[in-house]
Amino acid sequence: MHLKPHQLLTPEGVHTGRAAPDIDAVRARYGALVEARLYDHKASALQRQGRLATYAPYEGQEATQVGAVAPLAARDWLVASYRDAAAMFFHGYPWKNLLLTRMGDERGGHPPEGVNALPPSITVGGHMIHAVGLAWAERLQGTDAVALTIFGDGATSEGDFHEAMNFAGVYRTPTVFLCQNNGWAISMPRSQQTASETIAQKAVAYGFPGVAVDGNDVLAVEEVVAEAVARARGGDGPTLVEALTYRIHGHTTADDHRRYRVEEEVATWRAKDPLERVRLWLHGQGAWDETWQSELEERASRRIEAAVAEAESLVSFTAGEIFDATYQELTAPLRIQRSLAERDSQ
Amino acid sequence: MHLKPHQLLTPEGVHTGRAAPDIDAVRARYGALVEARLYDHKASALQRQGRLATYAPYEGQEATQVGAVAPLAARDWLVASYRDAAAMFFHGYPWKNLLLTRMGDERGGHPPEGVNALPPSITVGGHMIHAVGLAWAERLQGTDAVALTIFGDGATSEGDFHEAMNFAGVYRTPTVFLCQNNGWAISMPRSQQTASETIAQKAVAYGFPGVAVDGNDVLAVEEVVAEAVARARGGDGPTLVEALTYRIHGHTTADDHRRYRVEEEVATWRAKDPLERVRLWLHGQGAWDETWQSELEERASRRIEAAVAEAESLVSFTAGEIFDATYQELTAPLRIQRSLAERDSQ
Amino acid sequence: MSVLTMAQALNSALDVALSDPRVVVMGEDIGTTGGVFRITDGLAEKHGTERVIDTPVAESGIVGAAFGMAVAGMRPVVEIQFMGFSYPAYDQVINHVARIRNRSRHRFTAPMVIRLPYGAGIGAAEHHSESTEAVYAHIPGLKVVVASTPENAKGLLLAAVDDPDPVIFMEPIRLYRAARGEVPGGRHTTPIGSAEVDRTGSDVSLVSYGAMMRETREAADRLAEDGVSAEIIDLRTLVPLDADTIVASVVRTGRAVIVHEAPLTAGYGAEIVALIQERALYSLRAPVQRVTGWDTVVPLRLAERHYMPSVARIVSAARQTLEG
Amino acid sequence: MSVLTMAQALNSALDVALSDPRVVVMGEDIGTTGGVFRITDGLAEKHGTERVIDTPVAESGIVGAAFGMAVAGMRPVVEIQFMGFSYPAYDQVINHVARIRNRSRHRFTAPMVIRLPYGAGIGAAEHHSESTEAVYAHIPGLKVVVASTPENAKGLLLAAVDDPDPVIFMEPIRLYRAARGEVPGGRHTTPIGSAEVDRTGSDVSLVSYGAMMRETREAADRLAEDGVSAEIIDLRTLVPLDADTIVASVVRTGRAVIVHEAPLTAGYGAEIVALIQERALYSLRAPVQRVTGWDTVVPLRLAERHYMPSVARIVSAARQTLEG
Ligand SMILES: Cc1ncc(C[n+]2csc(CCOP(=O)(O)OP(=O)(O)O)c2C)c(N)n1
Ligand SMILES: Cc1ncc(C[n+]2csc(CCOP(=O)(O)OP(=O)(O)O)c2C)c(N)n1
Ligand SMILES: [Mg+2]
Ligand SMILES: [Mg+2]
Repeated sequence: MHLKPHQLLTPEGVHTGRAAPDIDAVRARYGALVEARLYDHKASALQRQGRLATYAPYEGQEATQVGAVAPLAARDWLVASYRDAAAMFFHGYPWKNLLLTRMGDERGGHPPEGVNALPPSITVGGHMIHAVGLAWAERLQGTDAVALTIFGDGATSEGDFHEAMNFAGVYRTPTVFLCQNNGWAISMPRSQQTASETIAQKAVAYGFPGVAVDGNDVLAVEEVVAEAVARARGGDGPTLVEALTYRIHGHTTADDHRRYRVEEEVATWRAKDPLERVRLWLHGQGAWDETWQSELEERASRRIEAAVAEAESLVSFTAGEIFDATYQELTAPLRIQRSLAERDSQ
Repeated sequence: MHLKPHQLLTPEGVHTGRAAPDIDAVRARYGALVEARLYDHKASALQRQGRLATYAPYEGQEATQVGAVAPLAARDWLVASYRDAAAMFFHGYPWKNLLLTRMGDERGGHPPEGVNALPPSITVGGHMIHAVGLAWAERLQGTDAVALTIFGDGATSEGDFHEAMNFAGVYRTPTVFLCQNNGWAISMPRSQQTASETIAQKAVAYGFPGVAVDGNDVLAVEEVVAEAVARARGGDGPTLVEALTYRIHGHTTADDHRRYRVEEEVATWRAKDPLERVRLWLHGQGAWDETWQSELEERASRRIEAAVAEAESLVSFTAGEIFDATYQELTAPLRIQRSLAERDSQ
Repeated sequence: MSVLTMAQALNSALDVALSDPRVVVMGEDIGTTGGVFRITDGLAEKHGTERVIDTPVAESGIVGAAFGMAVAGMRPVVEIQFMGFSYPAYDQVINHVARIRNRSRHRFTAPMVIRLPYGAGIGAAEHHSESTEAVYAHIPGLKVVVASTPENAKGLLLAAVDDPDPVIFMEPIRLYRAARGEVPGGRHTTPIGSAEVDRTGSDVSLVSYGAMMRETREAADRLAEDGVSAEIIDLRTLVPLDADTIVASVVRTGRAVIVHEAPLTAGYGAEIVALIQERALYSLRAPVQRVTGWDTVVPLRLAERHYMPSVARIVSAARQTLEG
Repeated sequence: MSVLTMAQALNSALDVALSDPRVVVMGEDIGTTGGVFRITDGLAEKHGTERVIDTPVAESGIVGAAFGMAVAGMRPVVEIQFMGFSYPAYDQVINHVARIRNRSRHRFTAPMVIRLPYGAGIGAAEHHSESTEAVYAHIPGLKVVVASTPENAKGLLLAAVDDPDPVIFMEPIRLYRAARGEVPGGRHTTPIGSAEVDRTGSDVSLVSYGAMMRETREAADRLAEDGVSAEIIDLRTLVPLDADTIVASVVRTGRAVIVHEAPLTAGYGAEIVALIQERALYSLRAPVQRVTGWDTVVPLRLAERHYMPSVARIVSAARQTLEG
């Protein structure tokens, strides 16, 4: 069973789709890709300086993340995980919050009101079913909001993936499952994670469509996810999308990926860079030049630096505050513990 | 995706397979079916008399259970659940033990040495992965034993089903997964348990074959499982078999199935009775008559009654004995508790 | 007021709860058949199968989906058929349900109720007799509530549905039909976090909850026959624990017996003993006794009686505190 | 004897264990990379990937498959990457691993080890700092062991592999590299079920285990500076608990402080308090103190220090018992 991944833009920047893409739209996506990459590099750098605890770099996967959330409306839910900072940012979750979590500050988990994205999931597998519940609730409440969940190839091995897919199939919830297949789950290659030839074909087990897409092609990802979102919004139920992409760096800043994979593999995928093909296409259309590139980078950089500054300027909280979000109100036992903790921290 | 269930014997007793079946072999299967049904009726009757706690009747599913274990060698493992007494018996697990468990006596869980069948699983879903581990261990230990696990349609919704299937696919363990799809999981019809058209197609998600079989056709079940066992034994990995059958009575003796399904549905399935078609075929071959039927019933009855008598003659155990199989040896805290319990029970 | 069994009281609570459109009730076999214990009888007919939802056999999926619903503004009430089947959902409960408020610093919350029929004494099959409240009580972010009468079953369940935080709601299977009593109609609530002095007494404090309240009361009766005045405290809520009520009682009586059917080691009784000795050591005139299930798997029907804390064991533990 | 870190000692234990052909080691990323903490470094090369097995990301599957292997005569040693990821396997552990011996009255058994790196103090991400030993200690059929030194890490792990029953084996992440010490070569075992008097003293008994042994020893040092003689007991095994060693100590000192980093409520400390007051109430000269993590989710890096029991808190609790 082989599903050929959908592609619109070759690594060489050749557009193979039927209709010519809208240049302004592509420029907007390109801007997002540039900002995504800058953030990723910045975060890795901050980690090396000890200013973040650990960081899970996503370089190489920007097209999947930018393309995935482009079709979402603000009212739609995003339920993603630790490697999906770019997707979360472009769904409205501020860089500042993403940085705070990585700094080890729970306040990062509190995005502004109106941002419908859960804090990034740290456990693998557990969050997909949340997107089923969210989407289901939206339908019960009479809205047309959908939920998109992003997860890795490794996450598909967890039992919770299966239960989420099955519930979505049975109740036809407006949920889009996006598997960001980056080839590896820490040191485990995709080929050993499961014996199915593709992840997309797993949808067969749940009675709804599964599609594969070139995850380094932002236009293709956007198109495929947009269709899935439209199906969900239209009451036609869930879709599984497998985006084939690659993690260029280690699993996290604490991981040495040379222990388990060869440099050639990384090089192959560098050649399929998700930014470069868009740049080439825009260049071919006369819609890219170095000045614009610099402008993009400067603007993104300013936003990111501002977020870093804001995150780092937050004053650390007191011992007592670690109690305050355990329940809506402090319980009697916690009131006692809180005052002891405050006393001890003097 | 529709997989037509394999069938060799129509409900009318017409053999549709290529080669004519061996009459003696069919007679042996018929004898087993008769004994299986007698046990089922006996157990239900015992429960009504308060001599068993509860019981999960399998009438209608005898062909699946008898056919499933027929291809197994004694060294092969069987990992089945609460409704699979017939399968377990024909793999060597004594009626006495099955009765004891139903009477509420843990000693039922201790079959004789040499019987490679785990005590029936009471939780739904958790036991399938055990058959993966058992089969895997046999291979690591250099034997050619395989493991067969039997589970219901409802069990396929549990995350553990997915993890078991995935492990079996990845490690190509010699495991045969037999889904005994009896149409219902307590009050939940198969159609609402999952949105996939068949259970068999779920194997697509794991990279190994899935096949569907008429679960009321003992010859077809045996043939399909025998092929799966041969594949497993030969190193070609796991198979998922979906046996389409029906539970004629309630979920357990405590369940009133008229609350959730109509009598016509039951009647349709009664017409596809797994015993009758074999009897008809044998009759057509001049290999069945009423005398033989009576002989079969008497022999089976004697065995079952002897098992009942044996089980009921076991003396109840003391308070102290409830401690003795918690660990291989009593731990210090349990030694104290044991003596207190013995004292209290005086 | 009408006289109801605990099962009926719970049914009435769910019926009242469902008048709030945010409430959904979900679980295995709870719709068409009204649940294995018929607690949800008639609710699907009345409130519709969109809101009284039969689910696939997948506990983690049920809890995880309910979690998502709760985050989106609903108030799901989940039924797990038996407490012993709640473990597949443990990860969802611990790592998500209990934590989303803290993880998001109040931005997202999971106000939901997980109903767990629990307890032994009915000769059930393996896994059907669990009482593992301790493994939930230890987890920050959860509240743990145990009903013991038809009246508080209704009152606590409605309070749990109203609670802004997730509540593990334990229902004693043994009392579903055995316990009968007056239950207020309509929206009756019992505050979470407060223990009840079920009976006042001066010689010894008997502390229990849930199904074991029955044996505890019987033990108090027997003690009374011999002139021993036992005070009974029904915890009703395990987390947050109403320590003041327990401590006040023990300070007066100087003696205490904790009764639960869960295994002894690291059971919730240990927490109560620890609390008493922390806050009332100098009032104690004898060691606090724990009368609990043993550190074994709950036996099947034949030997179950050897496991369950008996009235005799409670009485003799109380006597020991009086001699000690 | 050589001086090893705890990580190296564990690696050595696994290497020795693998000389038994029944032993397999399995878990996520343990093969090629030697595990996220490198505890299994080099073992796949040496013993082969058939026996040092990289698995898919599926904790329930890992434990369930290992269970089947154990029943078939193997001795699996499972690594779960962090204790906080063990919950998806909770059902397998509780309902199968812990129970098969009782269910089958000794006919089938699951001699296996589940290694759980645990504990806070390294500024890790959410779920990476758990210390939920209590939710395992409460389950009959399991043994629960916690290493605290390189020497006992090796000794207890080899004893756990030899044990005929399933063992939850907790490894303090914080000490993997921080703890160094002499470790015997070859097959060195430390008996399961026996606590160690880590230091003798006469004024107060400090009872702890695992990672918190470090703070506990520091606290004893500080107390010594002020002339207070603290005895230290390292439990090493939580189940079965070596009650005699604890009780004997408290009978002598009359005072005790229990230290663990898990949350207070229904933590394992409560069990120890309950036990002490049951068996040594009349020797107690002050309430036993519990110095534990709070009843909150373990904070992330920024506020983690507010959560962890500090040397100062232990010292002050000990002083309280001396004043009390
Ligand atoms: C339940 C659980 N098990 C294990 C882990 C440890 N872990 C973190 S990421 C990871 C690999 C996940 O791989 P994949 O799903 O492909 O996502 P990727 O990291 O490649 O983006 C593992 C095993 C975890 N976080 N949660
Ligand atoms: C983990 C778990 N959840 C729920 C149950 C309660 N329960 C017992 S049987 C059953 C239905 C199972 O249906 P199926 O797998 O189709 O098997 P069948 O009873 O039809 O043979 C349920 C929900 C259980 N035993 N274990
Ligand atoms: Mg991956
Ligand atoms: Mg079924």
